[in-house]
Amino acid sequence: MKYLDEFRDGQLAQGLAAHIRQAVAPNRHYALMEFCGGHTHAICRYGIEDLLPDTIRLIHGPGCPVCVLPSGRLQAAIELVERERLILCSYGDLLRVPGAHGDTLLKAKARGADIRMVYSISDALEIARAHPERSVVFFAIGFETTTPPTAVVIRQAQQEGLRNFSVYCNHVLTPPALRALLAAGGEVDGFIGPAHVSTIIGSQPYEFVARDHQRPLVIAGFEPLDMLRAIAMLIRQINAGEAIVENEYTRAVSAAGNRKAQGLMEEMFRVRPTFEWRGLGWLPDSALAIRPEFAEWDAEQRFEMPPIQAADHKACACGEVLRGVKHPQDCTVFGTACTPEHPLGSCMVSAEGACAAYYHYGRFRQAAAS
Amino acid sequence: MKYLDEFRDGQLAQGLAAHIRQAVAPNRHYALMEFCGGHTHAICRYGIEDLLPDTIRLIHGPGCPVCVLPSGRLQAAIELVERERLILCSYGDLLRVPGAHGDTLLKAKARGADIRMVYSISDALEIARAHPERSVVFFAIGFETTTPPTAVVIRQAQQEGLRNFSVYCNHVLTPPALRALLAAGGEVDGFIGPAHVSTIIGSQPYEFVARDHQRPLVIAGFEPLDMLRAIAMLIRQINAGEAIVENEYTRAVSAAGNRKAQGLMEEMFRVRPTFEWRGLGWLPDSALAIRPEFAEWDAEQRFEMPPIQAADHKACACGEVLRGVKHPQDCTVFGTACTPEHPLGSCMVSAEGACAAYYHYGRFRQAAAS
Amino acid sequence: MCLAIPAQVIEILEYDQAIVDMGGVRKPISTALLEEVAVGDYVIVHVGYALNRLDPDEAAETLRLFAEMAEVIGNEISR
Amino acid sequence: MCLAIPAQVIEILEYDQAIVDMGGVRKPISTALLEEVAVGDYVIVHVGYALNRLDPDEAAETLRLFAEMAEVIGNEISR
Amino acid sequence: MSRRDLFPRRLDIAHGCIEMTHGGGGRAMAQLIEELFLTAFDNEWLRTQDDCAQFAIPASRLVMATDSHVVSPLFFPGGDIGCLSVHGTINDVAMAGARPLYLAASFILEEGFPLADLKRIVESMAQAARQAGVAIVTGDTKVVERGKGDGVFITTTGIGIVAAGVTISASRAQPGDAILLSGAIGEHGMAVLSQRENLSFDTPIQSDTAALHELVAAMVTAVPDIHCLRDPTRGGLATALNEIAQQAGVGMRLQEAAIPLREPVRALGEFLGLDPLYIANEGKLLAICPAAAADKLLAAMRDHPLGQEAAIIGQVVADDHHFVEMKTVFGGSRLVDWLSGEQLPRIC
Amino acid sequence: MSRRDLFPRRLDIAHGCIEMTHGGGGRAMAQLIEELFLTAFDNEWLRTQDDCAQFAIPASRLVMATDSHVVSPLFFPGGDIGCLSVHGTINDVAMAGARPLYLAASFILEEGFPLADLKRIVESMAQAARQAGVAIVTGDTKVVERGKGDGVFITTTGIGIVAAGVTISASRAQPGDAILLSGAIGEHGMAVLSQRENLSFDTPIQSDTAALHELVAAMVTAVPDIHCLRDPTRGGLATALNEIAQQAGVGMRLQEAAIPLREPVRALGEFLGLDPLYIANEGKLLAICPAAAADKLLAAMRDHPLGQEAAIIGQVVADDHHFVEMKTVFGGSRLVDWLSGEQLPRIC
Ligand code: SF4
Ligand code: SF4
Ligand SMILES: [Mg+2]
Ligand SMILES: [Mg+2]
Ligand SMILES: [Mg+2]
Ligand SMILES: [Mg+2]
Ligand SMILES: [Mg+2]
Ligand SMILES: [Mg+2]
Ligand SMILES: [Mg+2]
Ligand SMILES: [Mg+2]
Ligand SMILES: [Mg+2]
Ligand SMILES: [Mg+2]
Repeated sequence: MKYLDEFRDGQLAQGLAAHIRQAVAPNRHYALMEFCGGHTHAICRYGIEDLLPDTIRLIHGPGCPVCVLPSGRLQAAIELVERERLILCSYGDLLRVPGAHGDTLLKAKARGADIRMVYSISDALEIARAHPERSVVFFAIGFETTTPPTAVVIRQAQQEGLRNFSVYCNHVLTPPALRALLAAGGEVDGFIGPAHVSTIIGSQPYEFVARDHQRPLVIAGFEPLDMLRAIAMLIRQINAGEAIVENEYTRAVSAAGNRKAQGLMEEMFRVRPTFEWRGLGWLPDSALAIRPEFAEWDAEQRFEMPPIQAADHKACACGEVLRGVKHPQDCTVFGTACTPEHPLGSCMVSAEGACAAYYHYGRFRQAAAS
Repeated sequence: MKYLDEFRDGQLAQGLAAHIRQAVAPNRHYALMEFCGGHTHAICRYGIEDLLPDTIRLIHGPGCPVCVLPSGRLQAAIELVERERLILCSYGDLLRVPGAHGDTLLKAKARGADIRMVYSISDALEIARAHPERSVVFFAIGFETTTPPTAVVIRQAQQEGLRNFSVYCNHVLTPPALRALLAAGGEVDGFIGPAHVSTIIGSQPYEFVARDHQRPLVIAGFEPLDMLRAIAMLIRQINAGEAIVENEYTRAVSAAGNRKAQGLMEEMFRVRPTFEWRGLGWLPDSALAIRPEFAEWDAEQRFEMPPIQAADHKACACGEVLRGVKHPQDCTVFGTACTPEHPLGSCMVSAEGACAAYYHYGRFRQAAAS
Repeated sequence: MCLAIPAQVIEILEYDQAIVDMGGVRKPISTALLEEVAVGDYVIVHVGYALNRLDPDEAAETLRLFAEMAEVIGNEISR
Repeated sequence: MCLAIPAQVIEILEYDQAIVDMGGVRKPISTALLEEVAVGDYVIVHVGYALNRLDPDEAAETLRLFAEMAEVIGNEISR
Repeated sequence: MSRRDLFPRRLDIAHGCIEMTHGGGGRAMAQLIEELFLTAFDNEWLRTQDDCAQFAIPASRLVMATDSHVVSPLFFPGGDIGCLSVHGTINDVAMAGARPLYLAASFILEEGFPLADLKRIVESMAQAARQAGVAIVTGDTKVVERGKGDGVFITTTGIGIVAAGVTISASRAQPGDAILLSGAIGEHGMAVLSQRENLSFDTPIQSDTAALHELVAAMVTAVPDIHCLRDPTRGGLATALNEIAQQAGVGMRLQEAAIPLREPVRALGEFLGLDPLYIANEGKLLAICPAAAADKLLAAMRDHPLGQEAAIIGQVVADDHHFVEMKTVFGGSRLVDWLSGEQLPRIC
Repeated sequence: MSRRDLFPRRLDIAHGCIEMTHGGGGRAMAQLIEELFLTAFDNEWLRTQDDCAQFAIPASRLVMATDSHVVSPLFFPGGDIGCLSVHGTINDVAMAGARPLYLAASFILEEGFPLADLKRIVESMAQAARQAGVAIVTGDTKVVERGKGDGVFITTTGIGIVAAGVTISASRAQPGDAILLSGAIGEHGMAVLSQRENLSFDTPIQSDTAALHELVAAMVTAVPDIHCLRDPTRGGLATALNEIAQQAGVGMRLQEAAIPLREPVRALGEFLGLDPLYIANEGKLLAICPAAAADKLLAAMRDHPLGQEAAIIGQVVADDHHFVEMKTVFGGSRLVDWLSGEQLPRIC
């Protein structure tokens, strides 16, 4: 697979790992946070930690839109589909995420709700076209990567006059989350910046990390060699006392990003004054809502979707895990009361959740250590 | 089973049969028509012919509401349920009756139409209550026996203001059919009159048979001893040259019938100027329609149900069979191209159809004869 | 036509309903077509509706007539 | 987040659609987010949408940089 | 790793229901199998958790039979789909005169089906199998999306061994043979029908579902030369007799008065316009044997609890048309035809 | 009575579809069985038309396995539910090292299912069984109402005989054993997935569905002491290995680089976010044998058309946690866990 296999080469990995081992300063520890769940997943799946010296500690960030969706907003979708008997379309990722009292879309589906998994929001539009007598709601989540397709489809629905289609918008923004993490302090020496988010927004929006917080940030692809190189680039900056934004993922990311996609987002969405993130709480200017001009395609404006307060499980440390304060295996219920089959928190569900990644790929390390 | 078993007693049957054998005049043939399919069914199921002398010939009449339903009206129901995607409720009897080109409700159901078999029209009303978002149509058929329950339920729907319920009315009347048979001539010496129809309309409406056509008629229950006695009563009249209406079924039938039920029918229905009967053609004043005051519950007034001309199968002799002109086994396709699994005509479908009765219960006689 | 059977009323319910029994099988039916109905009555049941009451005296008389016709001739036969 | 993969455009369709290929797997996707796209281009595909074009020169340069970093050290190691 | 590590939380049988994951092949399925199926059926073969069962068999004539069970409602007076699925296949094996030994059971579960109901069904199967002395040695579980199943479908397959000298097959029925029936007909089908929604009947009818292999063993001991055995299930007595007549190329003559039939079954048949001859049985058998052995066979049947009401109901005759004819109680004759279509309640 | 009299008109397979009557137990069902199933599967056992099959078996260790098949879509590149249902059960029997002999097949048909599709499926089963030298000797047909099934479900049950001296069971895997895989993974699951509605992928991927008993026979001949065989179906290679590890109480260590995997399967996995290790196979097997015999076994596998790409992919180790770990192509280590839930396409 061109542009994938070359970036997973084991020989080169050994070389890059040796480079990193050489580059690290003796007696110095490096705490590096990868913002994205995609990076977390790659770390665990490829066993990247095996290639790094012990002095480099990888901290997992909140960059998984499934993990940060608050349970109240998920529960609102469950109540909507069950009350209105409509068709709710969702990406597969959301089906097992716990809402209130451990309820999930999958359980609602088993109870009889018409919940359909789609690969693309375009498929949801197609379902709406095929069922003019039914109301179809698409459960939109995702960062700036997933937002532009949502914008395209809403515009399409408007152009077609498709009035049985609407979108439950849960799109969130990356920079405000990074800003909140930095504001909370913590001991991160440098950041591995988002890969595919950056294809849309470019590298420029991260400048504040270096400028205002004096932390280096290197945008990296999700392939393991990209990550090794980004780590090497961060080590170099840290050793040199630098703090700039660098771009390792130049084959797909430019400084300005995809202006057409940005224009579409701008046309369709407004920034919400504040929005709740699981684990991070209410963050200002951190999410998008559909503009009033497109109210007809906004499920929150079309249907009554009262805010639901769903307390997360008492034992769940997802908040700390998402803020990088705790490692998944520091959670007292990791692998016991909380497993992928019976998740207590969202981080155990999403393929990119840190707890799930460690559970599926890394549990043997914990066992070996104990 | 009280009031059933006593009327099926084999000992008494032998005695009654001997009585009949004694009663018949030598060298005389008796052609008796039982109007009702219920009687036809009993004849075949109990093997009544085995007990009768050869000089008595039983001719089967048109008294099966399923058999006489013209295929066009059945096809109209199939098109209605498929076009409007509503729920069509039907008695089980109708499911296999051929419409146009051999189509049936059962096949439409297999194609995906929401067709539900009910035991009572009350169950159809219940389905309408349970599915307020769906339109529910009840496919009403039957003679005066089945009509009063339809009247009760329409009035109930009106009282409840149940607007998603309506009735496709195919109720037909017994006396006009009898009148048509008599008008057509034929060599029937006497009639076994309807059992349960008469519980509602009484014996009075048959007086014209004796008065205008000089034929004896004996109302008889559907149990085999009732039939033997009625046959004996007919033989007596014929031998005596009498032609009166007698009532063998006095335990359930009076001269006046059930006046409350008659009142309900009168309130709810008007007589159609003419109506098509399979086999008998268009007969004046022979069927009921829902009165305009109840138009909201009349499927024919609520939905477009254009008349459908569906030609019956070329080879099918149902018309002659229903008029008593042909015996089922005289039909060239009986038991070959036409079987209960692949019926060409309605008489092979309904349990009370003459062809079905002979096929299921009497085929061995044909085989023995050949 | 018109499958209908005799069943005994064993309980009167509200709203023109009653429970009938035949051979140990019980079913709620409608009595909306009858002027009045009492426990113990036999009725003719069709599609869940009582069409009419069954007259036990007439039934007995019919059975007597069967026996009479049969016996007269039966005697002749066995003669 | 955001599963996305590089795939090559092999056919341009009407209405901002194109067919892409990766490893012998073909799929129609939307190119509505791109200004223009040509057969032969590599694009980054996410939920059925091309997010951006992939720059082959930059990819080659990145691979060259990997090799450079690896080899320098690799030599050091094997020294 | 202990079971505790593999499945840290037990299935919530009281409140849970089947989800797609229970059929996915992963850990959730393994847990369902272990905590529900293995617990109920527990035996050495299942415990291996291989995808098959292995056991030693002596040289013999082996019998194999399979049936899928799709009954609705799942629970009915006198039984449920669980015991029915065990009895049904045991009976098909027994109808060869065989001793049933092992069963395989395969489940198709509908998403959303309550685990509590599944447990009840599985325990009913386990009890039926235990009582019959037959082990459920291997199985399978699939889950289909809601709306693509009907709660649960169970397919069972059984194997058994026929004793030497016993050769039982429909094709052996021959003119002159006696036809015996083990008891009253129509009870299973009527018990199920009476529970269907829209048919609110209150009846004392119980399904006759039962395993007949011990009755068969007693019969074969008494009359090793039984020609034919069949359990008249779907299509009822009438259809089973027609099948045999067709397979053996013979006719049959029945006496209606001899056919055991209980009052409530007859009564429900009158209500619905259904003939009990066509109604399913799940604990009755038809036997055909040389006329000379009929009384001995009848006695053996009546000695067994499941054959107390056994009767000789007719005889096999030569008939090129393969007709089953019946002398009615009333005194006439009728054909007893194959079932046509389904048995639908009717009004006329 | 001739067949002509019994069924005067042939089934209209071109235009007809399944109706409730086809499962009613009556004449319509008899005709469906005769004109469709008997015609396709024709053999002496089915021809008896008893509700079971009888055959002689020598004294032996018998193997019995069952699986229900519920695949959607019913037809997919490289196969259909028909051949799949034959291969699947043959393979479960073969995984005991047995020679499969007889199959039972039970159908649950949805009202409205086209007879033409059913015929295609039944003929595919017949062909698969013929090619495998296995007879479908008994069966059953049920029909469920539209909306209570999904076209057709097929449950097959197979029996076979194990040669003396062969003892194959998951529990025999032991530390030091080699783990072999017969070919490239993920092809069946990906072929099916690529055809699902809403996933409009155009791929060259064909299901690998195949009967593996002849490959197994060659393997058992070469190395009678094979400890364990398993076909990694639902849950894929990963889950099959975890099951074995759990049953045998061992761990496993794999080499990712050694696992055969074709480009389009990898690519579709990348598109959908699915790991081929968890994707179903229907024509592959895992073998575990003493390390000393591994090369011999590998050679025997590669000599067979269905094992040409066979590889040694890892070894069994002692591990109280029963972990399956893998050295990645990239050079790191990862756990290869049981499948959790289902494999759902994902966006992140
Ligand atoms: S292990 Fe479970 S409960 Fe603990 S932080 Fe992770 S998701 Fe939350
Ligand atoms: S046998 Fe068939 S075609 Fe002939 S009259 Fe009867 S129903 Fe009509
Ligand atoms: Mg069977
Ligand atoms: Mg059976
Ligand atoms: Mg049977
Ligand atoms: Mg299985
Ligand atoms: Mg259902
Ligand atoms: Mg199996
Ligand atoms: Mg299998
Ligand atoms: Mg297997
Ligand atoms: Mg069967
Ligand atoms: Mg379906």
